[in-house]
Amino acid sequence: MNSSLHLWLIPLVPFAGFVLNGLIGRKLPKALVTTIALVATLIPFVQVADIWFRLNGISLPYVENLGTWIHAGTFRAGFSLQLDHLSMVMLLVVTGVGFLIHIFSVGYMAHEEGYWRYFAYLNLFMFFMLTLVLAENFLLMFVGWEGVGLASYLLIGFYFLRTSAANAGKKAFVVNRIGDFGFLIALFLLIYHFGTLNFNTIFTQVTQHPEWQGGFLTAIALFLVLGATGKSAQIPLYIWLPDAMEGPTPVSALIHAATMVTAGVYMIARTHVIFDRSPLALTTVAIIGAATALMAATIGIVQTDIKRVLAYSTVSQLGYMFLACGVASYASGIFHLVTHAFFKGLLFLAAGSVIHALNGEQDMRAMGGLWKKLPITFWTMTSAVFAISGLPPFAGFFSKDEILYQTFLSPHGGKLLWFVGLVTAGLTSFYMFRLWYMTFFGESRTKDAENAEHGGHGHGHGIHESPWVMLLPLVVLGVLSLIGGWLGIPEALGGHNAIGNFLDPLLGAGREGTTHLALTLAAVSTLTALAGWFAAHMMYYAKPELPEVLTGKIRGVYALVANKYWVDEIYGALLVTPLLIVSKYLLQGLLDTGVIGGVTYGGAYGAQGLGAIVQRVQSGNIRSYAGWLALGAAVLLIVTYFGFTAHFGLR
Amino acid sequence: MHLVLFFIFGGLCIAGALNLLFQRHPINAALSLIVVMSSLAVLYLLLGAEFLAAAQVIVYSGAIMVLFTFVIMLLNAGSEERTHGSKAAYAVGIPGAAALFAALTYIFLSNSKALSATKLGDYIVTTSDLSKVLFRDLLLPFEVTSVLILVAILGAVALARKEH
Amino acid sequence: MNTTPQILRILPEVILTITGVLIMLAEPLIAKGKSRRPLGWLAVIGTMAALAASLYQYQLPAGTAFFGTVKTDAFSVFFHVLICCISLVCLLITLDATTAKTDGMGEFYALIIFGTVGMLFMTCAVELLLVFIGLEISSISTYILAGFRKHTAKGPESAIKYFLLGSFATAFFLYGIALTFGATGTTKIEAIAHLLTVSPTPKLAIAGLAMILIGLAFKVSAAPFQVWTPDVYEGSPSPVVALMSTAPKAAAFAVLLRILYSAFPEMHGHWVPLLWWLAVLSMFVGNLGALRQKNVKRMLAYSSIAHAGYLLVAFTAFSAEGIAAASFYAVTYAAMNVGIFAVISHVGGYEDRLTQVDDYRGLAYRSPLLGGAMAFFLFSLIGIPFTGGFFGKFYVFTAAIHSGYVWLAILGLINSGIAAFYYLRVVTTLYTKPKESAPVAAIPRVTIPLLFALLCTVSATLILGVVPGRVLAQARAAANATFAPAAMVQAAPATTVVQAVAKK
Amino acid sequence: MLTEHILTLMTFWPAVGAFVVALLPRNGRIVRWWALFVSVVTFLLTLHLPAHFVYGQKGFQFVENRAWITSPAIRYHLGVDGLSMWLVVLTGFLSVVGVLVSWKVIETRTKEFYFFFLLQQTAMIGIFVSLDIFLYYAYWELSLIPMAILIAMFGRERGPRTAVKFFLYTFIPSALFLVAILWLYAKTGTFEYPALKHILATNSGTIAPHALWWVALAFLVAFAVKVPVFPLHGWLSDAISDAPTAMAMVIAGKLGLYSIIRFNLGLFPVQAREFAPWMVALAVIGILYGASIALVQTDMKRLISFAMLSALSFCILGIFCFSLTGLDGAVYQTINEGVSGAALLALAGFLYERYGTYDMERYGGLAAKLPMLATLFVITGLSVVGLPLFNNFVGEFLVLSGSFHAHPGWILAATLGVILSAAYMLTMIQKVFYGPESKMVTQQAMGDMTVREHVLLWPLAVLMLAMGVFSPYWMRAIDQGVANLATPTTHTISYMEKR
Amino acid sequence: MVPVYYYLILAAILFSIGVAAFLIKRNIITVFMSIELMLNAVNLTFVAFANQWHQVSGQIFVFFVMVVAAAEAAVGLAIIIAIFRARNTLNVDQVDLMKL
Repeated sequence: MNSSLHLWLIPLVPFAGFVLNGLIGRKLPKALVTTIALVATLIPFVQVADIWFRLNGISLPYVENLGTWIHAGTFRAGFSLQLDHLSMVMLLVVTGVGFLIHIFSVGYMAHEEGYWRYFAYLNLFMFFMLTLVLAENFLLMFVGWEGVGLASYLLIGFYFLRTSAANAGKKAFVVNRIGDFGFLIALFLLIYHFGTLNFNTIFTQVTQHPEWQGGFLTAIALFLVLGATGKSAQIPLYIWLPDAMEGPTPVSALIHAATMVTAGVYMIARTHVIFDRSPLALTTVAIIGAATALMAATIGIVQTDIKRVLAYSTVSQLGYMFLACGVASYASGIFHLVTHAFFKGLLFLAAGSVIHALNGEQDMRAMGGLWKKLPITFWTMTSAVFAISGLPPFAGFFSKDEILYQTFLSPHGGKLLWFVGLVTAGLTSFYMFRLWYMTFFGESRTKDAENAEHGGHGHGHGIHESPWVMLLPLVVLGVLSLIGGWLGIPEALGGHNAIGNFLDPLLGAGREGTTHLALTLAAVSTLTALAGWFAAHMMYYAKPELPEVLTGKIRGVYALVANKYWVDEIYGALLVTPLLIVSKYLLQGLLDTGVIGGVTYGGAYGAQGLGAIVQRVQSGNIRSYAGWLALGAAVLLIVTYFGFTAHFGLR
Repeated sequence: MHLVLFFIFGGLCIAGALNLLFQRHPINAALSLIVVMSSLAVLYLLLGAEFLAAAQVIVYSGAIMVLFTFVIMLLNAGSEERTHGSKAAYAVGIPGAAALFAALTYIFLSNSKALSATKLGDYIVTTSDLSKVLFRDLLLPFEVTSVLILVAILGAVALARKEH
Repeated sequence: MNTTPQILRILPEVILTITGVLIMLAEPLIAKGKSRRPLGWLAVIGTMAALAASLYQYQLPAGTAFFGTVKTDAFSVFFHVLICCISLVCLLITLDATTAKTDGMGEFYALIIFGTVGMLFMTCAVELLLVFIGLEISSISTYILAGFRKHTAKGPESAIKYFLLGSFATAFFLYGIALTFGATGTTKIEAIAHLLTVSPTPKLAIAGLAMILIGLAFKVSAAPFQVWTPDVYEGSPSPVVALMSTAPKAAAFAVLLRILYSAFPEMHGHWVPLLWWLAVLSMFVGNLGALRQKNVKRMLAYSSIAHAGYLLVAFTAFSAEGIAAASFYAVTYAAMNVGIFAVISHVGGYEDRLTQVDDYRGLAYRSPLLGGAMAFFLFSLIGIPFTGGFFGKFYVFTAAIHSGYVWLAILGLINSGIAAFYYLRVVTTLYTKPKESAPVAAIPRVTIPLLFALLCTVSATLILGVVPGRVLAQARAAANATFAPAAMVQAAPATTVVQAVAKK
Repeated sequence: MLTEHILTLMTFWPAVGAFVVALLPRNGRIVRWWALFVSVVTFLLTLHLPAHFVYGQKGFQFVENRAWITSPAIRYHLGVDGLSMWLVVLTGFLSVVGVLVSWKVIETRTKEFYFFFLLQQTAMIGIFVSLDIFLYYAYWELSLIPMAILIAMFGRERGPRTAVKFFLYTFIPSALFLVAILWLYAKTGTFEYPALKHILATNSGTIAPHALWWVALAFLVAFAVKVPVFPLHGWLSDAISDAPTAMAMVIAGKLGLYSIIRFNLGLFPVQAREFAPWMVALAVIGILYGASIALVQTDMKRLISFAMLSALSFCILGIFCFSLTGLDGAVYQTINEGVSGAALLALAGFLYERYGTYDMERYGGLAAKLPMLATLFVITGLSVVGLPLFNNFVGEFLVLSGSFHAHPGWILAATLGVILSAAYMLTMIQKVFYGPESKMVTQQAMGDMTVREHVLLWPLAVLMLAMGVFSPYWMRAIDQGVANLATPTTHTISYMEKR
Repeated sequence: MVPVYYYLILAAILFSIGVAAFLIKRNIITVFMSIELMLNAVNLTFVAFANQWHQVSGQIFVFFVMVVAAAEAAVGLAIIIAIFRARNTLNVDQVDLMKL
């Protein structure tokens, strides 16, 4: 029995930060706002680190129950937090990267309107993300799940006076909602079958009943996948992520690269017990992952906006993680999640630094030759690029290689998926180096420093390296993206897959192939990466005219890719527009106004019509009146005398 | 003899009534009404109601009808023009009246067995028997009638008086 | 044998007659062109005395007088009190509405008084002859009052319509009496019931009953004999409408109750279904006709037709409960209707300046008292809880349902829904912003008599709506006084069920 | 002492206040302050209930039962249980909110307004506390009057017309409802809820089932109109958009829903279960229908009205699945709707006070000008959308999860509502607060929230959050109140046994 | 020997003619006369029944009806005069100002 770890502090401290900054931040001086925000993220980080070092003394999973949240009838859900290996890893990533990005933001956002608002939201995000990670039951997880969505909505729409930003925020939230719909249904199914939402009870239930295969578990799993695709921007719901780049760059780094978008992966890993019982669900995940990875990569090739390139690469990398989960090698998925957090976070921050330096310029065609001007940014960026391209010994290499390896080993369709992954790897390194070259090499295409005086970054004497608060995180992450992979070097490569073993008790070990195979695959993927680099080198450094020539040759394909396969347009035409038209004309116009309103007024006018008939009798002429009286009298006399009415059943 | 008288004066009644119906000048209508009333007086006699017969002639044919003719003269009402203000009167009213008549006739015929026959003079109500009942059993109504007449006078005055 | 002096049995009538005569005598003493208000106050005092006398009659043991022509029992006294109250309030309204007018006001008050006498006789008479006389007195005086604004175009017209059609109906009524007399050989109401059992020609009595029904249906303006109502109401002075829409109707209903329940109880097989149809017809004709009305008085005329229908619903129940409900309803209807006409006659004045619904726009702002009162009465007419109208309907339909007439209740309440439409339209008009230069701008300030009248009617409506217990008890007593036949409908399976449960 | 008569006290205190209002001079300020005082006291009185409520005690509490009319046997019988208690408190709370909302808007005719407003409070509290159906019906009808008149008086466009429409929509069905009541009385000889419940439960043999079916239907229709349930909502959007904000807050929802649970489930459980499939279908249709129409509204109030339709349909759904969880959720959702709806309407009202229009097209970019208002609007919006840790989430989640076992298909469809709700809510927020400033906004300089608005909105906001986080506090009573109305859900039980 | 129902039927005939006259006549005075006719028919019925039952009260009823008729005549004619003054016509068809 170990002493209380006070897990509740981890999410609540950032929340406190949010409340403070949110309510009174407007009035506070910048410095104070900054301290509040940083402290609010530092404390959890420190606490997590502390826990990490005391980990051997703690029996996992460690559960902390903070009281009942909902108790109605037989259903009960509590505020209960849980620490186990998986959440440990996630905690480290979230708090660590999160803290770094906070620091970076201090510099990046220094001159922005609503500085306080920004940090309040950021802390809010930390709160929800940590809740998501620490939750011990699905419902609490859903809190974090929706909450991070909210935070991202607020941060994407940070520049809310820009219509594009507001729209992007809305889009992100609504699309996420579609995913959440799936998640909710999954929850209902879980309640229906297990009567509870606690992870442990459910998972023990499942493990106790090996006879449960597929069936309702598949249903649950598939709905969970829908949820995951929403949050982690996978096909078919990835469309929101690129637009999300409307938000400030650090936000993209934190939320849309390092942490939130990986929630889907985390969730699948968390619920792998269910997935393991449903090959169908797993295959689905794998296919989704592979497809997304490839598709996003292809789109990434032709993007010219630096942030969008990164966005699509993020989607693509998430595809890898899904692939990993899909082949039931969750550990490698998580591993890639971690490394990805490092290098993709770094990429965004570096990109941010570049944009910052160029006073908000995001188009790569207006960059170039910056490596002299921004040395530190350049070097850190480089380490990230190498990492993501999967060049040894950088972080990305090991995690990605592990995934491909596991995929290759997986029984059904493994080879094919592996090949897709491989191609993607090649493409990845190609567009990353493309970015690298276009940004830092070649002659400078930047606009002159006259128009420096614009936007929030009001200090425009030419291009300059960012302040140290921004560079520090870059450096740290740079180092991490270099060495981060080493904690997962597989035995095959003489390492001792530390993270894999760490997660073993929870997620189970990956498949084991022969060392020989491992080495060959590693070599292959490395070569692919190099090939990609070489291509990029040729096209964007050696002969810059080449791209035009090529695109000219394959115009059709190029258009297709350049327009992102028209996915947004298709969705618009197939879903959004019809919904609006139906609501406006069919439902509101025809049904509500027409039928229901019609019936209402029809009734009223009908009654009045009868009234008109009555009034016709009231002609005002005495003789007519007498006529009616006479008739009435006659009828009444006859009816009474012969007792006609007596026969009607009036009772 | 009794039957003959009945038919004669009954016929007169109907004739007078019809005449009232078809005459277009109010005066003629009034006169034909007087005919009806007078012959009714005879029928009352046949039914042995001496006093009523007298009263009928005096009150009705005398007072009331005189009042009518007086008003007709006063307003020198000409013969009425056949305006067509009311369709309902013909469309609904006349059938109603007919139905009424038919119904009543049917009722009386169907009950005719139970109803007795009148023989001339076997039941004669003298004024004294009448007054016995009138001033004893029906004293209160008799007294209340005075209120009625008072109201009538009041009304006549109130309505007929010229405003200034 | 009863030892009470006979005169006590007709004390209210006597008092009123004397008052009327006094007014007539005093009239010439007031110089031409001088206000006739003193006579009005005299009439008020007389009516109050009569009211007191009627209340006193509760002390008397039930019994007949004058050779069984009048009968004072809980029933007749109940209606005595009611009618006296109505006349009293109407006199107050008249006082308020006709301050300016001097000409013929003496007659006006006297006619109201005499008319009341007639109605009182109607309610307490057990001899058809006296009923007839009373009916004629009340009718003739109302004919005259209806045409009292004889210089206007509409006044005499309403009088002539009322008069001709009224006499027309009277003839039927009379014919009915004749036929009844033919069937039984008597015109004493109580006697009829058992003489019918021995009569050789009972079927004549059915015809007689039908004819009597026609006459009375006309008086209570039940469809299809309602035709005269809207025109007459429109043409008559508002205070008169207040009177004639309530008091003679109450009296006529009383007579109808007496005749149906005391003279023809054994024939309910014939008249109950008939009244069922009359009730439904009246409700629908009244409410539908009112829907399109723009003229307030005509609208209320139609509504009075509808209310006659509601009242007839109670008749169909054919149970003591039904009579009680009917009597109670008569009271509530009188309270609210007199009340609303009090407002109308004050706002519109003797000359009816405001006729259309739109003229009342914004009354509630110009004069919150009048507007509020009018809205209150309208809600009572709709039948909103905590007003007399609601309890009235409630008892009526409870009685109907107890006797098993569920459909009648459903139709009736649907009708109250329809009715809500036009009443509410008036209410909303009262509470919408008045146009500038709206006619409501020039309302005379509320006078003491009117204030008193409103006080009476509002409080009555409210009391009947919140604590109807007392009045209902009296109505029950009245019912039991009238309704004694063996063929009484037993409408209380309820109690048995409760006991059954209690046992468990 | 207080505990015996608390219900009477809290019922009639507003009425008393109303009549005092009638006597006050025509001076806006005095009347306002008095009304505020009255409503605050009312609220405090209602707070007496949760303070002294005995948990775990069966049946009704704070009962007051004395004869009113001997025959027909009508009694003055009051009492609350877990079902009605919080609704009473909510009514008290909203009465305060109502006064504060009307503070500025009602400049003219204040006397009339507050008179009827307070009368309305009496009627509504009366509905919740009366246990004699007759008494209940009396209050039920009474509650229409102030509403109708106020709509007529302060209607935005076609006031009188809307008033009549609203009145008839509710009045005609309740006429049939009255027939049903009388019929029941004729059969059972009592108007008292407990007695009726007992009779109908024990010897329903004496009453023909088909007749009872019609009676139940009459009850249901009358209530369904007031909720309103899908095809019967014709009056809603007009009424909401024409009624003064304070009235719009209470015009829909809780009265009808409470009545359905109390009477249809309480008195006619069997018939209710016969109706259930239809009601569930209507509810789900209502959810999607309302949400998708709200999606294309340009008028804030109309949008809100259809949003309400959608939200209230959730309650219906929960009610007619008869699972305890679902019922809890339904009742909880009823309260939520009261709170969130009030907040939303209040916010819209405040915008109207500033810019004089509800047309969203004319707004834009307000967030920069009125950050506080925007913040609260967003918070409220999130509550309506059903974000976790907000009140509506608890309600909707319980409803849906509790009903899932009964009608998976329908629930699947209903859950789509959460997507649509997000869509229309965010659209509204975006149109009004985000994007570039509209012409109107730039032209008219307006201040951010005033003290009154803060005082009004923050409690609501906090309440939304509190009800989202500490739901058991409210749920205890509710759970106890509806426990005996639900059919125990089998699967969870079996699961429990499995363990 | 005349059966009573002869008289009754005669009365019925007169009554119906009265009704018909009321419907057909245009001159208010004559319309009023037709009412008198109806009353007379009723009177005949009364007298006939009085004979049938040998009951005096029937005849007394007739007596009262006469009184009432007289009273009505007074009032009615006064009203007719009033309307003639107000509208200057005696045609019923033209006395239809108030309608619907």
